[in-house]
Amino acid sequence: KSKVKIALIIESTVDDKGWGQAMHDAIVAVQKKYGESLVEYNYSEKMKPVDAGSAARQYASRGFDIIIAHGAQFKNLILELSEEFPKTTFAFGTNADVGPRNVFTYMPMSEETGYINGVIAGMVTKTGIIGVVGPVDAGDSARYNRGFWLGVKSVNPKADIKVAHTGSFADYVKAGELAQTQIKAGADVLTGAAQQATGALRAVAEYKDKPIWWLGQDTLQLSIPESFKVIAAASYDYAPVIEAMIDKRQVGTLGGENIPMTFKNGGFIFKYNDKVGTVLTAAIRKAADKARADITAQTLKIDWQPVKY
Amino acid sequence: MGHEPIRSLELRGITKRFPGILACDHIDLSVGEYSVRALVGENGAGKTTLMNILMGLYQPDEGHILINGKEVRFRSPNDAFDHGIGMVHQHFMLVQNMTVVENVALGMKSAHLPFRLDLASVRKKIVEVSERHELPVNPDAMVWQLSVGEQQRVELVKTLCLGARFLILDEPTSALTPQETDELIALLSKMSGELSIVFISHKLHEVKALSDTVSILRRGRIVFEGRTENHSPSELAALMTGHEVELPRVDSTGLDRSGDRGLLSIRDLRVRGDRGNLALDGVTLEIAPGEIIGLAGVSGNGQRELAEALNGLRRPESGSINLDGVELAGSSASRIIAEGMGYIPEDRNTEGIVPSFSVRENLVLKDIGQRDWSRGGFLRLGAIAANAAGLRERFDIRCPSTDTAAGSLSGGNIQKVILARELARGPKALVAVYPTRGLDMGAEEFIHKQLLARRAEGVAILLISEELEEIMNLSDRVAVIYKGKILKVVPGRDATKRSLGLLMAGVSDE
Amino acid sequence: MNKSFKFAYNAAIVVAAAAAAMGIGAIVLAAVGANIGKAYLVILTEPLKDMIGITEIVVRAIPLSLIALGIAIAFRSGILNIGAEGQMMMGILASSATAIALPDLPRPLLVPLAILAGAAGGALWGGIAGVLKARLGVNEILSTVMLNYIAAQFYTFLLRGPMMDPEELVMGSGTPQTVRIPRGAWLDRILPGTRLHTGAFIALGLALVVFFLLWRTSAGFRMRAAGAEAKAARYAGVSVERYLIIAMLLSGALAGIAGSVEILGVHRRAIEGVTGGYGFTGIVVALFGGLHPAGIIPASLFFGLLLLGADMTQRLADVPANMVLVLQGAIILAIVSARQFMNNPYAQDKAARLLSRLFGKPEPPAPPGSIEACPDPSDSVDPCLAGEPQEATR
Amino acid sequence: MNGGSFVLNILILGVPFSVALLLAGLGETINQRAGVFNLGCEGIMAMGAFVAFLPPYFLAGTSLAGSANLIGLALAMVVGTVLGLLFALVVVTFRAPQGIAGIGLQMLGWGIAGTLFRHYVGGVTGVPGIAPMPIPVLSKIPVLGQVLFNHNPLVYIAFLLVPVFWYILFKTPWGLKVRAVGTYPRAADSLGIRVARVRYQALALGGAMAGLAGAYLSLAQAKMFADDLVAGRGFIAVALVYFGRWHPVGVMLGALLFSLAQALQLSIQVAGIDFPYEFAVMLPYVLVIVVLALVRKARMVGPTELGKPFDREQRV
Ligand SMILES: Nc1ncnc2c1ncn2[C@@H]1O[C@H](COP(=O)(O)OP(=O)(O)OP(=O)(O)O)[C@@H](O)[C@H]1O
Ligand SMILES: Nc1ncnc2c1ncn2[C@@H]1O[C@H](COP(=O)(O)OP(=O)(O)OP(=O)(O)O)[C@@H](O)[C@H]1O
Ligand SMILES: [Mg+2]
Ligand SMILES: [Mg+2]
Repeated sequence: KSKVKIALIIESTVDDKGWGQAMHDAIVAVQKKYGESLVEYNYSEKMKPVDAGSAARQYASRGFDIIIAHGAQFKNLILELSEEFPKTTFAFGTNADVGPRNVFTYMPMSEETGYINGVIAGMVTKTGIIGVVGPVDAGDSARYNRGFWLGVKSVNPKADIKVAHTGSFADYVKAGELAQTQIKAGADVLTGAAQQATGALRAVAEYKDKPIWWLGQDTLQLSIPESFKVIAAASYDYAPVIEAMIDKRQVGTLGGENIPMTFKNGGFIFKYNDKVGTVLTAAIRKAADKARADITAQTLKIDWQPVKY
Repeated sequence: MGHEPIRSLELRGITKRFPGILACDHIDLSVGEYSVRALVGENGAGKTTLMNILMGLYQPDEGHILINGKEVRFRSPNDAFDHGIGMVHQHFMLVQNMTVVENVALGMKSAHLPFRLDLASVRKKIVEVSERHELPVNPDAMVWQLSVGEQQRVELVKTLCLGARFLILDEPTSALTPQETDELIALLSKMSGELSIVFISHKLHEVKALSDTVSILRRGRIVFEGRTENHSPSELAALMTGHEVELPRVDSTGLDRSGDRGLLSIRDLRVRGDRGNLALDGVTLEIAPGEIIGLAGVSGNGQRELAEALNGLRRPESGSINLDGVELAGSSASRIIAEGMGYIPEDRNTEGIVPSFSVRENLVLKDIGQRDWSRGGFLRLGAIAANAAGLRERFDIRCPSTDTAAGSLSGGNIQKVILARELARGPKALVAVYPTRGLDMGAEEFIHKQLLARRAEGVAILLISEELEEIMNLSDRVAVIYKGKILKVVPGRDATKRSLGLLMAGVSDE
Repeated sequence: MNKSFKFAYNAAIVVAAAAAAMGIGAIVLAAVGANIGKAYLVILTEPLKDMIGITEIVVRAIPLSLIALGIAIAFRSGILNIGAEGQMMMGILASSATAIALPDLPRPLLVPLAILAGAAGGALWGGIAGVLKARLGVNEILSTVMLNYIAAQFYTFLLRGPMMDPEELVMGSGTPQTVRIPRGAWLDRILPGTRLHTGAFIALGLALVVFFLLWRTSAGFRMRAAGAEAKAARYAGVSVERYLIIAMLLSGALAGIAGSVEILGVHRRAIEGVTGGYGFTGIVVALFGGLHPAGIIPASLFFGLLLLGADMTQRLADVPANMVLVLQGAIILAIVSARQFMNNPYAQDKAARLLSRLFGKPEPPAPPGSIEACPDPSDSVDPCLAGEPQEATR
Repeated sequence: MNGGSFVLNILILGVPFSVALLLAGLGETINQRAGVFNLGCEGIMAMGAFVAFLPPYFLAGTSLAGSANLIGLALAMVVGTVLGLLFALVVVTFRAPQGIAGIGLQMLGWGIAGTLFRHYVGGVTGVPGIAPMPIPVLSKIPVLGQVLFNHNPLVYIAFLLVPVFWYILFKTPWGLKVRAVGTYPRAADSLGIRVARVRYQALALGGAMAGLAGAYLSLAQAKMFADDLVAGRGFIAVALVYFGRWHPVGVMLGALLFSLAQALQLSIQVAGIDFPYEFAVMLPYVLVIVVLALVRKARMVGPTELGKPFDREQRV
């Protein structure tokens, strides 16, 4: 095997406990697995669209093999560069298209994780009110939220799901304000996507002794002090995507494929948090496990697009 | 205060440079106890600068100050206050949106308690000082509500409240009415028995009336020192400017305008002031071509509102303004300008010019849209520059170049810029408000000559002024305004200081 | 004061300012254990090493200069416009909507039309602040800050709603972005292999236009007068309110064009994050450039270099991305401080005098009582002194 | 949920949301009253939020953990003061244009906070933060008790600071000096008031308040720190000073209006009314503009020399 140089470009940061960090951690994990001698890795964070263009060009002209622009906003940029640097492998997501011959696209089907979390939420809630702290109603968080909605409704059709948005991916304070508003309105289970979700979880953690719970869209949330509120968490695992790209490149496939991320192909991980105690009943585990099994087996299709909340 | 009273004060070899300017050039000056020293000189001679050095506001580049023979160093006005020196500045040093008490309290360190401002003690002090010196002020009025004269009184009271025993007055009368001026001069001569005073003025009759000794400053140097009583005003004027100054007089003998129609006619004009009051209450005036009407009155009786209404800056409630047959009441400023109205506004620095604009730009400020200065929306820079060069020559505007920012010129030169612009436009009528306020005699002479020349060309001129001398010298007829009404119109040659003064106080002799 | 002194003085100030800025940066770099020397070397030289770097500087300078030109118009007219960010977004929306709606229009029509639409979008947003100030006295700092947030929400609303690429819905990726702008509306790339686009000419052209507008037309004259001293302008018959609104319309239009050009030349579809701080850096560029097009163009290039170079440090010198902000902030603070000294005759005088005191050189006497350039002819002999008996009063 | 509790919730939430804006706004009021316009407020808040977060983060589990919040607050105010003084150096002593310098300070503060956070902390992290402290008796009053007396101590302090700042501005010698140097520095100077010194003091106080406002965000409201935690709130605080016409009470009303509107829009969204949420998010910003456009302008308020440097000898 020859050495591969991977570059990552993200708009947020590699420690955002969300979108950026998930990809970064995966690359680092793959690097560890393959060995640093085989995988070289460099990243650029806080990349505005125009900066991403400069960085990607710089990486390409410096001989990086795989350049991942982690965000759908980088689509045009990658399509353009892929023509100029035909020998370089580019990747971006979320995107469900099949790209040009040296472009991989990846698409987390995050409604799957949302659905399982929804099943749990629907069964946990006592008040029948569930809060969703959305960032912006777009992209993978829109899918997650709708999958979550379907999951709740599948076990608790009468539940009142309060979906609201902060209008920003990274306004932690506002996410906290929104979570508080939902709790005041009676919500006892909350969830939320994007890095701002940590702000909402932090607000939930304020209700230490109250039965108010959180479902995470990032397993990193299971390892922070606030985790005592997190019943379960799902997250993206980009490691298979990275490995697939490296492996395919080694055999001469530079791109031209879409890599969906599903439970089936190992694109997601899902973990219960045993530390939350009795709230996580056997019945809940059973229902969630069944949902996961059905989704993995693809016997359960999640038709998220028509969902209106 | 801790310092012994000043028996003698001496400035020795004071030199102060500003970039490109030697404002004070080795000045020696001394003032004794209980005496009044007048300091006169042209605009820009260095009077204010010298006094600012004495107050510790400016640091001299060379020279030193001696009090009772001992050298002192003033690093800030506080040091000067400690020695009992106080100054009433040329421009008001009053914070407009604070009350009188607050303004005084600002400087009264004894009222600055650790966690509280002791306004009561300040108020008491103000009342005490104002009663002692017969300077009535209302301690709780906001400064912006006060007339110019009242503000000048507040300045004086403030300085006295701060314990001044040595008083510097920098052109204290330039904005006062004749009555107020007389009162102030009387007051000061009374006070000179217990204080020492340095008195700066451009009005030589005041200098004569008040001072014991006089120093004349020219271009940063003392060029003359002497006892006031030994020299006549015209002698002093000549010493100041370097030539004989003779203020021109209008000659309206034999003119009878009773048959003329007014070129500028104002009928029954009603205008509201800033506070919603009726500032002009039915003013009617007819100004014939080639006539100067002097509008005398204590400021605040509607002069500002009249000038602004005439120039489209204030909308009249009712009445008519007719210029050469065109009705202008309620028209926009630009239309009125286009119809041939000229205006020399009261505040030359913010109303008359755009300070950061060059002299040449200011000279075309009103007419930039005219074909002469722009074509198809594009400026004709050549024409604008040529215009400025010509006017600079004609009006003797002293500036390094016509590209210099107008705001950096002296007051007199700024006034010349405004005058040049307004007169060169060839106006049909001209409203001139306090056109010589704060200017030296040379500049005053020049401006008066210009106004008379325009009169000779048939311009109708409304001259608003508080200087009775000026009004009587220049006016064909004098109108007196009081509380928004014209009390009386008298022929200029019949007007006397006394009769006008009475009218201005609202005493109608009918 | 002679020329060489002035030069040495200014040079000393520049050196001191640069040292101060780099010093602040160095402290922070040291605190995070980064290689200080390397970081600075990267910032200042790396972007200039190859064509890509150089063109990328220009790519950033294009929107920066356009925004700064607009801000200069507003400033000169007496308004601090900190709403360029929002105006740029509105320009992007209008411009891309136009281009997408009329894909079949011939290129020579479509490009100008799309840019004009961008100008209109920005002008609308700027005009709101202008009208609010002129008619209702709402402070422009308040209104433009608020309008930025409103524009940002409106922007995502359109991009994820009515203007979203239908494919994003079909594919389910749901990214808030429009379809690709039709080719006929693209601004050409000038150099192959780089992103340098013809927007550069537009920026240069508009710099000329702004210069002519402000300093060569009667409308610009009135705008500047209104900005410099509103009262005097009003007294001179200028309708200050009207010119204030016009200035904000133009200022917004330029920011809108910046957005439009950025989309048509670089991104080629409206996406999120395009404006990313340009609005604020644009203010800095405008003031750096002395609110004059001739200064704004070089200032925008300098900031293009700074943004790009600082950005490269995270890749080449292992410096956290936020270091960009630190360096930018420190440089701004240092240079604005220094500028006040450089153009200040008072400070220059003081320095000269201090030097001559220290080194004992006699200073040249200033001409008495008059401006250097304007000596009075009557100065030489003093006629009043002749024959007048001098009395000394004691 | 009935209408009564809907409104009550908005009030209960809106009051604590307003505190960061209020604290920063009070400080900025002093700055602007003294004639200096500090757009760098945002950057100082970022630094305040960051340094306040450090003690609780690093002292967790040590014997000092109990007073970590207090140390954090003090640290934030000290750092805020230092940055305020740095700003004073640039705009008062060096007479730099204030708008541009403010933007520089904003970048510097945000940048330093983000850089050091990355290096010394590494990722978004929560802290225990400041706990609510219901006021005995008062908090039991129906409705009012919950709205006003059931918050963390900083909320009470912030609102108590409104009359304190009013007193400082209008009843103390220093306040008088501040107002004078912001309106007519030359007059203050002629009376021996050291204009530069007063402006330095005002900026130091304003900086301390902005630092405290940042600390409120990280310790009391979000109870965490992350890059760009402040997210524009500093700019809003500056804007609200214009809204409040440089009066502490006006600034308080502005901060409350904004935050109640924020709570209202979140509540509307949560109530599930069906319209694009973006328009809800816009609501507070729109409301502030509309309210300001509707109230009539008062004469002669505020610092007329705002933004202009002062030097005794220099003209123009
Ligand atoms: N701060 C300053 N900066 C630059 N030049 C100054 C400054 N203050 C005064 N000057 C200049 O110094 C000279 C003396 O000015 P000063 O104000 O003392 O004149 P003045 O005698 O008081 O005039 P006036 O009678 O008009 O009041 C003038 O040339 C003036 O322009
Ligand atoms: N900032 C400046 N720099 C250089 N020269 C100046 C400056 N300001 C004024 N001058 C020059 O100084 C002289 C007098 O200025 P000064 O402002 O003292 O006049 P003034 O009559 O006292 O004005 P005012 O009536 O406003 O007091 C003029 O020749 C003017 O050109
Ligand atoms: Mg003067
Ligand atoms: Mg003077």
